[in-house]
Amino acid sequence: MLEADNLECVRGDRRLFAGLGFKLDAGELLYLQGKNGSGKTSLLRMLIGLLPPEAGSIRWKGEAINSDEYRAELCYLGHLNAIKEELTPLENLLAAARLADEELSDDDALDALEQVGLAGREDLACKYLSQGQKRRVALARLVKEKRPLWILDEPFVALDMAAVDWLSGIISGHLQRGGLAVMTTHQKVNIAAGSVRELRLS
Amino acid sequence: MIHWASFSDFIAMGGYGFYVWGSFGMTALIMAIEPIVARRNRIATITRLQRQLRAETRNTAE
Amino acid sequence: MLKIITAVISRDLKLAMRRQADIVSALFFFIIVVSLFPLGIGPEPDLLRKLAPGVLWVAALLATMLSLPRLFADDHRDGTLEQLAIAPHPLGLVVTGKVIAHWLVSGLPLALIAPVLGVQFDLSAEALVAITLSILIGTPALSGIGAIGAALTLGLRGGGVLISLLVLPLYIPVLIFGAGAVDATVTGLGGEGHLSLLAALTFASIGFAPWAAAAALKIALE
Amino acid sequence: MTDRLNLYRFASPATFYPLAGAMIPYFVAVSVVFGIAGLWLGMLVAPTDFQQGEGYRIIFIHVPASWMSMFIYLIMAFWAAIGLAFNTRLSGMMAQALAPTGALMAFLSLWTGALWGKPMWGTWWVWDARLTSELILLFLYIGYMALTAAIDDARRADKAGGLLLLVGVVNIPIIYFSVQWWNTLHQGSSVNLAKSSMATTMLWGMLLMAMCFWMYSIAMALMRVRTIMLERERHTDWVKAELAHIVAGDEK
Repeated sequence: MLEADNLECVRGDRRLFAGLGFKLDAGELLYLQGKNGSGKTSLLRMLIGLLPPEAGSIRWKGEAINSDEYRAELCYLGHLNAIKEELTPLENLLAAARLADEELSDDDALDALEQVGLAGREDLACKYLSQGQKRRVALARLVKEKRPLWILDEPFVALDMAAVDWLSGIISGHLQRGGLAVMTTHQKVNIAAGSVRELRLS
Repeated sequence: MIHWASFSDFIAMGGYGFYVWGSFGMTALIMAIEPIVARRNRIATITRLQRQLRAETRNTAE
Repeated sequence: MLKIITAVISRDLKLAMRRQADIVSALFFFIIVVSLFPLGIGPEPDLLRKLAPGVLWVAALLATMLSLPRLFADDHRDGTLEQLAIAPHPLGLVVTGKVIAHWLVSGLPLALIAPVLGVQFDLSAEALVAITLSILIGTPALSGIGAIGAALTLGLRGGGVLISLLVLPLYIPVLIFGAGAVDATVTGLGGEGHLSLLAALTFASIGFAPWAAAAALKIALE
Repeated sequence: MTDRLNLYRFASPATFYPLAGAMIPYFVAVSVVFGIAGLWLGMLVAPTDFQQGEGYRIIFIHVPASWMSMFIYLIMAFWAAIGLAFNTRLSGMMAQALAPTGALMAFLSLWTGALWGKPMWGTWWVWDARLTSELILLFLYIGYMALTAAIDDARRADKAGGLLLLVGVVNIPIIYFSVQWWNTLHQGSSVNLAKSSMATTMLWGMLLMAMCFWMYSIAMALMRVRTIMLERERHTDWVKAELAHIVAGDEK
């Protein structure tokens, strides 16, 4: 489904990696590992089509990824939360869904917020939430997310143990439904997947 | 063939000397300074790059 | 297509409403700058009447400029811009929405307050109508062209000053036709010609500028 | 068949760098020859203008400088279009190498215009459409240079600068016509350059000076682009080899 061939990444003066390739099929999870500055985030940004690779190609279902069809099947969670401080968690979820061209009813959004443990804070502007709570607002998107390809940049950062377990469960569920996921993480987590691949950037 | 009767006529430019020579002077000044600045910039760049290169080779040698 | 534009507009308007201080301060900047001119050049009504269109328009340019650096910077800082850039529709449409929202909170209030300030300059009734109309029609072009500057300077040091340097020269036609419309009305030539040229500039800017700004945003996000 | 001429080869910095270095002396020499011929014809041979006296001789630098300032902007926009369309490395470098010379030409055009205007029109500056547009052109150059200087990443600087150039080139006619319209509407200065038929020697003098400015600009751009290339490509083998054998200050 998702294939990358011979990718090369140059940032500024430095060549971060070259000749990198992988294949990922339905139900599979790809772990990206490597030190800080080894190009993990750059690779993710290539996969979502924001950073054109110096060389090489990325294909989704055999097609180049610079199409609206690809972006309609993609869900990306960066290390920034992409939530607005002035809006409430509920407004944030609904606005993000509308802007990403997704269907999300108020009930579904409230349900998702309850699952991430923000029940009772739906109407509080996000600037009054803690770091961890803000991260949970961002993660709440994943609860109702039906898109097949998830690309997650350090999703476990700033989460407590219970939330880590919950998120692992969400990702496992996604993979068991035949989804794909690419993620970076520093923590060891338990995710049930058809097959787990690892890619080490050095 | 030459239009001017004397050198002082040429300098006076029929009373427009200040304006004509002010224009030509500024042009000459810019066309003299621009290459000098570009050249100094080039020398500075080369020296800096050579220093960097030397530092790099020393680091890899160790 | 319309759906995404309205989605962006409604989100940006909601954000602006939660941060009214920004709108109000740009508006007060406009009022103060315009009110300073009579103090600087003297109170003769004839002189003031002559200068009013230019003064109001230059102040409008500067007031619009004030809010430009934040047009994309906030979305960039919290990661929303990335999400907008990978949404399954062209980024140009998103920028169109943002430009319209920017005009609604920065250009429209200026047009509404302009007749009041025109009275300070002893303008006649038809001149007041002309200045209101010209600011109303011309400011969307300012938001559109400004979006290109905001996108090009996204995330750069000293971006605010740089925007003025890039954008002000491109604002000149809008300034000329905007102030010209009022002049022409006052001198009895009729401002319709100026206003239609202004409208043409606005349509061209709203149609074209968001796509240039979207290209600049993609460059900035790489 | 191995010697097939490959245009792409010249677009690569490694081949263009020595080529540019070899060409600079020729452009300088041709520029000097044209300059001497133009000055001789314009300053020594050409007759007095019956309307403007000797003051018209400013034309021999004013017009070439104005032409070059506009022409260089168009060339930069052309390089920008190539760079954005084909993602070539050389185009952005060329645009950046041309900008300072273009800005200086715009400045010279304004400076000589002011010195010409004072004796002819009695004022250093009039808000004439041409002067105003030239001033705006200078602002556009400064904006371009400020933008590319503010961006650290060379690739991004090229692309963002290129986009700005294209936006500028679309806007220049609009700005020009709006200023012209504004000017006729205000009926401010009824300034008209003497439309008298030019003496052949004057025309030739002007054309020779234009060629001199042109060659000078090319030489300057090549000189600057070589420095930019070394800087940008400092991690490639050819630059390392180049750096190893040039002694700063000594090389021609």
